[in-house]
Amino acid sequence: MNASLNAWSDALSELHLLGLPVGLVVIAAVPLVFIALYALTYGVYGERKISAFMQDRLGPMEVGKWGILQTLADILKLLQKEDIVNKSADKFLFVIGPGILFVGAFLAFAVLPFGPAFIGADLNVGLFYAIGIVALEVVGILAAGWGSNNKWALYGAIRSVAQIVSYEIPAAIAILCGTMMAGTLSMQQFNLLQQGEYGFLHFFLFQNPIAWLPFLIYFIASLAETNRAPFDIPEAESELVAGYFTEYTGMKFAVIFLAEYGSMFMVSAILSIVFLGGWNSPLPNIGPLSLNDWTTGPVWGAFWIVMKGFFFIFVQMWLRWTLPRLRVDQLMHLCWKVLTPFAFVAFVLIAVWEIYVK
Amino acid sequence: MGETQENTSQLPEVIEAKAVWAVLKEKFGDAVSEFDENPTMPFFEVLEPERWLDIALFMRDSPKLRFTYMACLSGVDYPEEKKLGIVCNLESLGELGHKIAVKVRCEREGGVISSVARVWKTAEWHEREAFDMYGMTFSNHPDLRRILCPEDWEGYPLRKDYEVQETYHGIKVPE
Amino acid sequence: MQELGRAEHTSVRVTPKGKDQVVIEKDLSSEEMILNMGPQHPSTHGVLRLECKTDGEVVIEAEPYLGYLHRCFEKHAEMVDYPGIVPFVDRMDYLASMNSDFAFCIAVEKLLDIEIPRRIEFIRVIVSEFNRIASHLVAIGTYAIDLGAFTPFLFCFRDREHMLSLLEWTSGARMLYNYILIGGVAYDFPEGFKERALEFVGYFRPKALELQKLLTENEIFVKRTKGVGIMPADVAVNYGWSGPMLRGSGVRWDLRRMDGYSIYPELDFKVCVPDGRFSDIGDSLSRHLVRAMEIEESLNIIEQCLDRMPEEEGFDPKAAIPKRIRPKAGEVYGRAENPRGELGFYIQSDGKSTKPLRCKARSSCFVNLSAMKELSRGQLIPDLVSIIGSIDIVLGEVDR
Amino acid sequence: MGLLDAKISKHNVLVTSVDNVMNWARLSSLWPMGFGLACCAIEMMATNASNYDLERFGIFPRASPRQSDLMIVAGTVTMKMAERVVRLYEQMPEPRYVLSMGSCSNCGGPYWKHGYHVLKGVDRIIPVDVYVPGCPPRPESLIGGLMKIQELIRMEQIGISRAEALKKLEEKSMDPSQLIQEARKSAKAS
Repeated sequence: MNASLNAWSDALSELHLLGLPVGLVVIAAVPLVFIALYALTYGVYGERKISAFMQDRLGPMEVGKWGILQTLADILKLLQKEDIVNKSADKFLFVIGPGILFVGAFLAFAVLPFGPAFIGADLNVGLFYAIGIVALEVVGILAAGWGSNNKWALYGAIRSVAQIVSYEIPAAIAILCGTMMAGTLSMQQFNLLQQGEYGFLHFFLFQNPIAWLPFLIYFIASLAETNRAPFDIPEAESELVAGYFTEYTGMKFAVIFLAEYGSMFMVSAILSIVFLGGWNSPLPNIGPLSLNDWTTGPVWGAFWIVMKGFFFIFVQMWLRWTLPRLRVDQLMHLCWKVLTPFAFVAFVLIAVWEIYVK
Repeated sequence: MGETQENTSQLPEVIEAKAVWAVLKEKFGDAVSEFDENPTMPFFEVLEPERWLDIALFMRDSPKLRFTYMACLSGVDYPEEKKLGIVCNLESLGELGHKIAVKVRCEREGGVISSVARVWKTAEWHEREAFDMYGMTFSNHPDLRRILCPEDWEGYPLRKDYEVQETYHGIKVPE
Repeated sequence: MQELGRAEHTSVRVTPKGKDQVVIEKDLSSEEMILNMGPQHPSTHGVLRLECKTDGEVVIEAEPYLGYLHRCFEKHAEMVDYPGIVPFVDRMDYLASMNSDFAFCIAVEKLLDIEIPRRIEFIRVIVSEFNRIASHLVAIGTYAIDLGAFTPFLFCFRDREHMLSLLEWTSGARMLYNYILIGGVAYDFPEGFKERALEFVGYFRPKALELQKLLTENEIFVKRTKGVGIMPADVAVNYGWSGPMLRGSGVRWDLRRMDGYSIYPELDFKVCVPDGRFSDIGDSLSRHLVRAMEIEESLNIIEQCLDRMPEEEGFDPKAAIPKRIRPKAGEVYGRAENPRGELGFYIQSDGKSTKPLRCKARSSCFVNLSAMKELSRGQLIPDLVSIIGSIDIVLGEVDR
Repeated sequence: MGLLDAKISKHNVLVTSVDNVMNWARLSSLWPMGFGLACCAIEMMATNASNYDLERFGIFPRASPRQSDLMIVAGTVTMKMAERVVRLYEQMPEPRYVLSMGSCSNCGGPYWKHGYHVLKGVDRIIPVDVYVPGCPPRPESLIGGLMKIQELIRMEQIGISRAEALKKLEEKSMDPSQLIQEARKSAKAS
């Protein structure tokens, strides 16, 4: 089965037109085009529309049909804005900060499998790499906050670093639980292991009676890692004006903004790959209705992973527009005294299950 | 007390206030003026502004009076008499329920009234406001600065003879 | 006090549960930082400025600076005649103009000693209770924003809009009405007002419940507000707190009941105080709860008033307005219950002119805010925001 | 006039179509600074809220002046606040616009005569592009003012100054009395 799937991508990658490796370019480019499309328009636009829906509003309506060009207009406008660098700012850090953020958020997409055929680099330590590179954001945030030479930005940066570094721990342990179930760190292998004719029953979330615990822990921790509500204290608008990007104008601000949405999709994708089968179809084969077979394939694969990612992004937005924000100490309390112990418990239980029961 | 027949027409608030005044008159003697049976706001005046703090403390702590709540403290200008003053509306909130107003006056230039910010915390900001608007000083006030106008504002706006300054930090002030 | 040595730094922080937590940081010199909050800051509700001395996230002391919206109300009151003051009163507490006008008119009417027709009293109570709900909704909504919840704010504004349109229908203005005049009101209720008002009450009851479910019963909201900024009752009285703030500290004191002005003595309503089951008495949550409960009570009052209001054919709402408002010489302190507490007016008249000699507004927010310095001591920055929000200041009234 | 300026000011096809796209982007995403001063701020909030929903036009308040394009001076500017308003204006990146909302910031409003502490018009300290009258203006009129700002942006081009754009806008705008008369005529006809 694997062979047949890979054959498809192999065939594509060997496609040469006029001596150019068009197929390879397509394989690498499709995810990137998706990222650009997603991050530039649908992430921000979706957020605005979803929040509007929850708040009895319409959201963007006038810019393009139903406002679909809103984000494009925003980006174009931000491009034209004056780029202010404070006189007293640390110029190097101030400029490099958004760069690190953006690169960190989007580098992780390299190992993200968008289907049986589409993957940038199938590293054998893909998951490890993804988590590591997403955590690189901390450096960017700290550089941005410190370089701004603004008290609010400094507060935002320090809060953010404390938060992201702390939440790495439960997140990483929760991911380790998934890794134990799979026995690999390769993203593509994760997907292949969760393949099967019964659809969602093969997903790790349903393969193990305790798997929901690391799943939940990772979801909560990922909210904190991407600075989403209720953990959005680094950019808490009512407290810190705009957090670590208070001083940023124009395109630098746009870059920070887009990086946030990029990492939002990244954590959602990791979650769906580790626990929910990534690009595998959740539909089972029921007797003559072989739904699973019908909805499996390269295009379907991309469809499923994007849908799963969008679903989690939707949940993130839903939470954001419903919940108030936690306080700094409550946030840390939740991390160190609730999530981390439970993550350890889940870790031990899953290990026991994997070794003795399964 | 030859006005017993008049008392029947008086409002209960005024009668209560008069009883309060009687207690204070007995205790402080000449420092407290005659009682003014103003039907809308019965009041008396403190004739010796330096004893105002003692009177205030007594009014708050005496079990017969228990004025726990200061509703309002307003600065007043009396240009004809060349005086400034304050009017305090006091009430015994939740305990005895009676109300009275107290007036204290001081000289227009360099007048000093003792501060009651330690007695009622409400007075702290109200006294700052009175200082800001009229320019009388409150002795022993914890933090007597201008509160509404900027620190470097000229003059005391609510005095009757106030003239608006022409410019403030280079911005034209009057119309 | 024991000498601690140069490099050792001790800071004591009172945790929300009341236990003292002593943190000794060795070999770390921690400096205090001055953090300037406002006048343009999302959570200072206008143009308040707080100068916070902070040690990390802990606020050692926050000193409020006012006057960024000082619009010289008292000067204007001395310069224009009595009916002309009413629009300025409107602009003082712009979230509750009706209530402010009501308080001012009570003060002047007390000085004039005139009788108000009964229907006028009902109209006044109905419109000011509507405005009280609108004002509380803004308070609750902005408080939600302060704590990071955006949606309740929009829900509050959505429902407030219905009340504004009712009041606009009656008075002709959306926010600053100039409707309650000395001795009367500007217009009688329009035809069909009662039906529409009742319809609104029917619509709003479930919405208020929804809001409560979304915000007040949210665990994070409770965590952020419970035990934060506790004000004991006696200190609150000493600070001169009034209104929902004082009731949040557990003092059952409402001017509508205590002074019994207008037709309030005839009406059946509760003075809301927190019962201590859900919140700690005197904390931010209690103050929020009092506001939420008062919305309910105001709806009850409106229903009762609409029910009992005398109908009169060809009623002239301006009949009782004196031709020339020139009170006899005297002084008055008149007050009424504003959504933020006691709004009082001290008016001095010389008996000769149609302008008051002195008109001082005792603003409730001004007094409530004066406790900020004490409340903020030793709090975290997010708690500071939570406390400012629970005080519910309107800078127009603070600075006048 | 330099050669380049002369080229640009001729409004050739290339420049104008770039202009159009750029202007479209700017006018479709006007981010005002969430900057409330007084009563008008409440109306501004109401305009942002569900019933009037400024986000339909891509108008979306930002807390930091660095990320905003438009300053809505909503309310009375006092002497104490004046310098802060100037500083906030200076913190905003170009191109920036100022909308003066309400009588108080237009000219001092009711505080014109005796308001010793009130700045009689925010245009004494910062340049104002659009004035919205009212005390406070209704949300509809605020939206109208924002539309005017959008029109102003539409008039701008590479190589012409803001003042010229304003003049062009003035030429384009119609006499309101004429509009009213036209409306009356059509009403009569129907």
